Amino acid sequence: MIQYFKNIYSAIATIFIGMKITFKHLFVPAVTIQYPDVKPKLPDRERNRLYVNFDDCIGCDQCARACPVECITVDTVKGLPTEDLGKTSQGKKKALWVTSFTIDFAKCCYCQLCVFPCPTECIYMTDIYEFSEYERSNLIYNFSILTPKEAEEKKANYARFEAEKAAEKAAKAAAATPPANASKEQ
Amino acid sequence: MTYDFFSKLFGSDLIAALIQSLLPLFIFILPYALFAVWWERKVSAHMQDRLGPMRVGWHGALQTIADILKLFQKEDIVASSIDKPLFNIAPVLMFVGTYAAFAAIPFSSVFIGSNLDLGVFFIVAVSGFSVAAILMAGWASDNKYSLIGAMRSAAQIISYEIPTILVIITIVMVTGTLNLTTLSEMQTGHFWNWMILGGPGSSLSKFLLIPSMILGFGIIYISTLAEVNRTPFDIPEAESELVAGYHTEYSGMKFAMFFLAEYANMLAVSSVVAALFFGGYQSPCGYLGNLIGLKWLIPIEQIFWFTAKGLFFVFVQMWLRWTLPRLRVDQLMNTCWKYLIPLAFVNLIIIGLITLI
Amino acid sequence: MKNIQEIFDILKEKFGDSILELLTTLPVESFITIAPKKINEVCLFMRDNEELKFNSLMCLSGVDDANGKQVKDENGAVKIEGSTLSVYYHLESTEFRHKVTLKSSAPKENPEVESVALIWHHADWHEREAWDLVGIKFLNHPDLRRILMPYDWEAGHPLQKDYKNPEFYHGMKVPY
Amino acid sequence: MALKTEHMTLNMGPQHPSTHGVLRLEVELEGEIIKSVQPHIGYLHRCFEKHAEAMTYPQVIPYVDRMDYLAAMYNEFGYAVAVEKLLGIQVPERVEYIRVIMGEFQRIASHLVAVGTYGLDIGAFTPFLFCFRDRERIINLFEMTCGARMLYNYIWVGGLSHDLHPDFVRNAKEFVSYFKPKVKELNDLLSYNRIFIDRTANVGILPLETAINYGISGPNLRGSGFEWDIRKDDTYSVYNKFDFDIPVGKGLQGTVGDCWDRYYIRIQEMGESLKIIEQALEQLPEGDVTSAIPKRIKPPVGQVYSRVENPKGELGYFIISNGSPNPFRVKVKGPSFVHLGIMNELCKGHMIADVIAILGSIDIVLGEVDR
Repeated sequence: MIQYFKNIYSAIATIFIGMKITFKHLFVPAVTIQYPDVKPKLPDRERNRLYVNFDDCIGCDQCARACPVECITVDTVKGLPTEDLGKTSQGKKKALWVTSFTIDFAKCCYCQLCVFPCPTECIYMTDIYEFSEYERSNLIYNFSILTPKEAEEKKANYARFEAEKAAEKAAKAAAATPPANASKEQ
Repeated sequence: MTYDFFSKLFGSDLIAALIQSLLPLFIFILPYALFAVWWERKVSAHMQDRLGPMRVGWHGALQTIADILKLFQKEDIVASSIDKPLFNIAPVLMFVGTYAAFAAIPFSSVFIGSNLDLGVFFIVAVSGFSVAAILMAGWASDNKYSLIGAMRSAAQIISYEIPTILVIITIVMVTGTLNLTTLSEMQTGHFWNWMILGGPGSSLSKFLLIPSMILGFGIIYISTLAEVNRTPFDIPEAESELVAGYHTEYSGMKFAMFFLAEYANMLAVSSVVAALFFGGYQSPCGYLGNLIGLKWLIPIEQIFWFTAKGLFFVFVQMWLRWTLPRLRVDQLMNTCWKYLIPLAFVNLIIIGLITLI
Repeated sequence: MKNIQEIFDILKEKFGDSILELLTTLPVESFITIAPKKINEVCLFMRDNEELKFNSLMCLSGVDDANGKQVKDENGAVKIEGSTLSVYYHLESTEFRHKVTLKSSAPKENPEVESVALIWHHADWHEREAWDLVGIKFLNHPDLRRILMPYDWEAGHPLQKDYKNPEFYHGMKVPY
Repeated sequence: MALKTEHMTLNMGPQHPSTHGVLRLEVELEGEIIKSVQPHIGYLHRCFEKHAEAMTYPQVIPYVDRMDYLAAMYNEFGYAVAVEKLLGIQVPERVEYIRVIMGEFQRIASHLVAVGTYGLDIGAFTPFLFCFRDRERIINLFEMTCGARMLYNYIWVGGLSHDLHPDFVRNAKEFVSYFKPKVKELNDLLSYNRIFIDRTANVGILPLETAINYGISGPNLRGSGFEWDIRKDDTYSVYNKFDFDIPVGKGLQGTVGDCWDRYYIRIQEMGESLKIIEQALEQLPEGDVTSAIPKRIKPPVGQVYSRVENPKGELGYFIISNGSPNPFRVKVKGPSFVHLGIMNELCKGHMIADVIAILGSIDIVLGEVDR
């Protein structure tokens, strides 16, 4: 019987304690913000959309190899010795044409593993987080500044150069060695 | 009174009756429901350190209207295996039960849908419609969650009607009337004439009644809370267990009907509690209209006080909802049969003895 | 507290030939190899023995050892033949605080290992997982079904090293 | 005449508000009483173990994050500890301290979600949002440190990706002093609420013998009254340098090992974690956090089973190396996976509403169950 009234008492008492707490919170200022109107201040290490400073990219493919989800694809073609490919901001000489450098943000897991191996620190994460798209294909970003046509041209150039070099080598080899051996080399 | 006015205006009893019956819906229940939904969201938000709706109108005041518009546009999804007629009737019946209860609620001394001598009894009776509606909805949905919700709900509402009625009986014993207008009129003057403080007069029995009345108020408030399926007694629609209980399968306007009925129900029971224990439409501290001699101001003031009291109890319901967890179905029955009903009986006997003095 | 050598000695004395060997040459972790058809008896003994009391199974893992030789079939797909599938049992005694690793290998063609699910209920789901992903059949398991993959997955057991993804599953393309 | 009755089968999930993810519980009911519960899992299976075999050791870490996504920091911690054991390397003291601080913050964050969603399961909405409000502050600390809010990739094999932010220590101390009164408020609002106690006490009682046999660990095992914590009993990192207690279930409101005990252990553990954080912040040594990161991670042939005390229980990594830069086999013993296996045992004879209460009290994350 005592337990009976104790139950009633404890129920009522704890309900009132709870109600007191919630009532107090009616007058506590809200912790939420009005998102699109007010934006949160992001810390300086924020890890959101990747950005590639393409001027500095030397096409070393380290980021693509570090990526656990294979969202980065880098295609390169060697530059001709006669061409000037420019320098990175740190003064490194480039040797490769980066014909395409795409990041598929639909796959990207924002793990930052690609950022650390980069020798020229040209790939880094920015604090832009609003980049949703209606089409999945729009999430594939191409950072290369070469147009497809230019890229084709570079590829063709290098292929031609290779071919010429091979031909030259073959010719040299043919000139230096007896014909019997030359045919074997081919 | 308004009925007479309209019947004179149109010269037809039928039109007058129609207008009379539609008036509370359009001038009171719909605006109230719109307000209450917004208010609940605001109350819950601020209790949880949030802001709640902020975009539509001032502090999101028009949010509910936007929601209603959205619900109007929604596709009415009807599963293939449901029992169509019952499925369609249920939300309507649910609303009818709630709406009919408003007929006997006195908003002020001049504005009451129907001044029934059996007012309280009528309200208790018609609110029983909702049980049928919930059972229909649960059964017709052909969904196990709905069915379980409906069974729980039927058991719950029927059980909790007993303590409600027992408490109403105590009031009837003291006042000798079931007419809510008469009840309200008895509690006129100042707040010490309210039933919660023993009713009018200053005899010894008034003071003896006070503890019993407070107990009675507690019991009726808890059990009406259970009757309208609010937390901590919202197990018929317990969203973490039964998804949405009996209205799982409803969408669009039919869902809105249930929703509207829930909020209207909250006000209905709050109003009944206010009318029984807190003087109904009576002001706690005299009328401004009396003071400055404008008699026509009094009914308006009365409506104000009535609404204020009703909304206060609705607020308490919301407050409880955002504070408490939910009971389990057997505990719910325990609360009713082991605690509320015995206490209500004891209360009934004590009040009976006091009234004999 | 007993070290793995002492535990091995106790087991060897009791079960003799069923306890195959103790491998301590690997860094970090040593293990005792046990015949697959006797593992349940050994485990029951280890749980109930007063000196050992391995009342807790920490982990049970199925592994495709891929130690056979690679064979190309007529379609050019690589198959590994003659290898074994192993189950590793990591046991612990919460009373004596000692731990031990057991290993039990079965040939891949007929990977049958006795179940320990009735000794430690913990093993129930882990064995189902080992069956699902690695394809080890646990004899006398109360309910050996797939657990992580769909119940009607027909393309084999994904954690086998020569597993090939099917093209379609119920008309849906599998590789995205 | 005997009445013929039929059991009703109720499918809870895969889409259900309180299955904490995509879990299907096949519940067999007699009225409201449960006859059996059969969990069906795998809806979130992402082939973690298969993926891991195709990746180098550092590349596995982002995948590890995604198992128990509410305690990602601790998953990395466990993985790093395991691979370091396999490699046999020592990490600098500062790294260990920072790992412990992060791990304990993560424990608080994970327990806040557990406690909050438990309240939500029982029907109390407000404590849920209070918990998320506080968790937000912890997440802000993590965001400040490594830039991500949920899936950190912060703890690496041999070190950390970044050193602490210069403001971190100050903010962390601020959080500790902010959070202490909040625990009390949460207790008043939820833990000691009579309705909450009625719903959880004497429900889903897990006896100790059963718990050990089922491999239960972490707060659930301690809730059954067994003082067992891998941080103390099989210590790793620098946990032996801190002074903290292991709360155990005492059956304060009902029987030892009921839902309320399991719930309350989590509340108490948050306090213990705060203690550890305070001590670690005091003792935090100086040093370089990236110095011990190996250039190429290529462990010797061998295997290791290493376990840590994840917020949810014993998180074990079984890694076999065949000497290549990719792990030969990574098997994860996730506490959630193990704990879910006991549902049937706990639920029998209870009511539908109790399934939710029990499921919430064992605190599972489906990302880890299905991996």
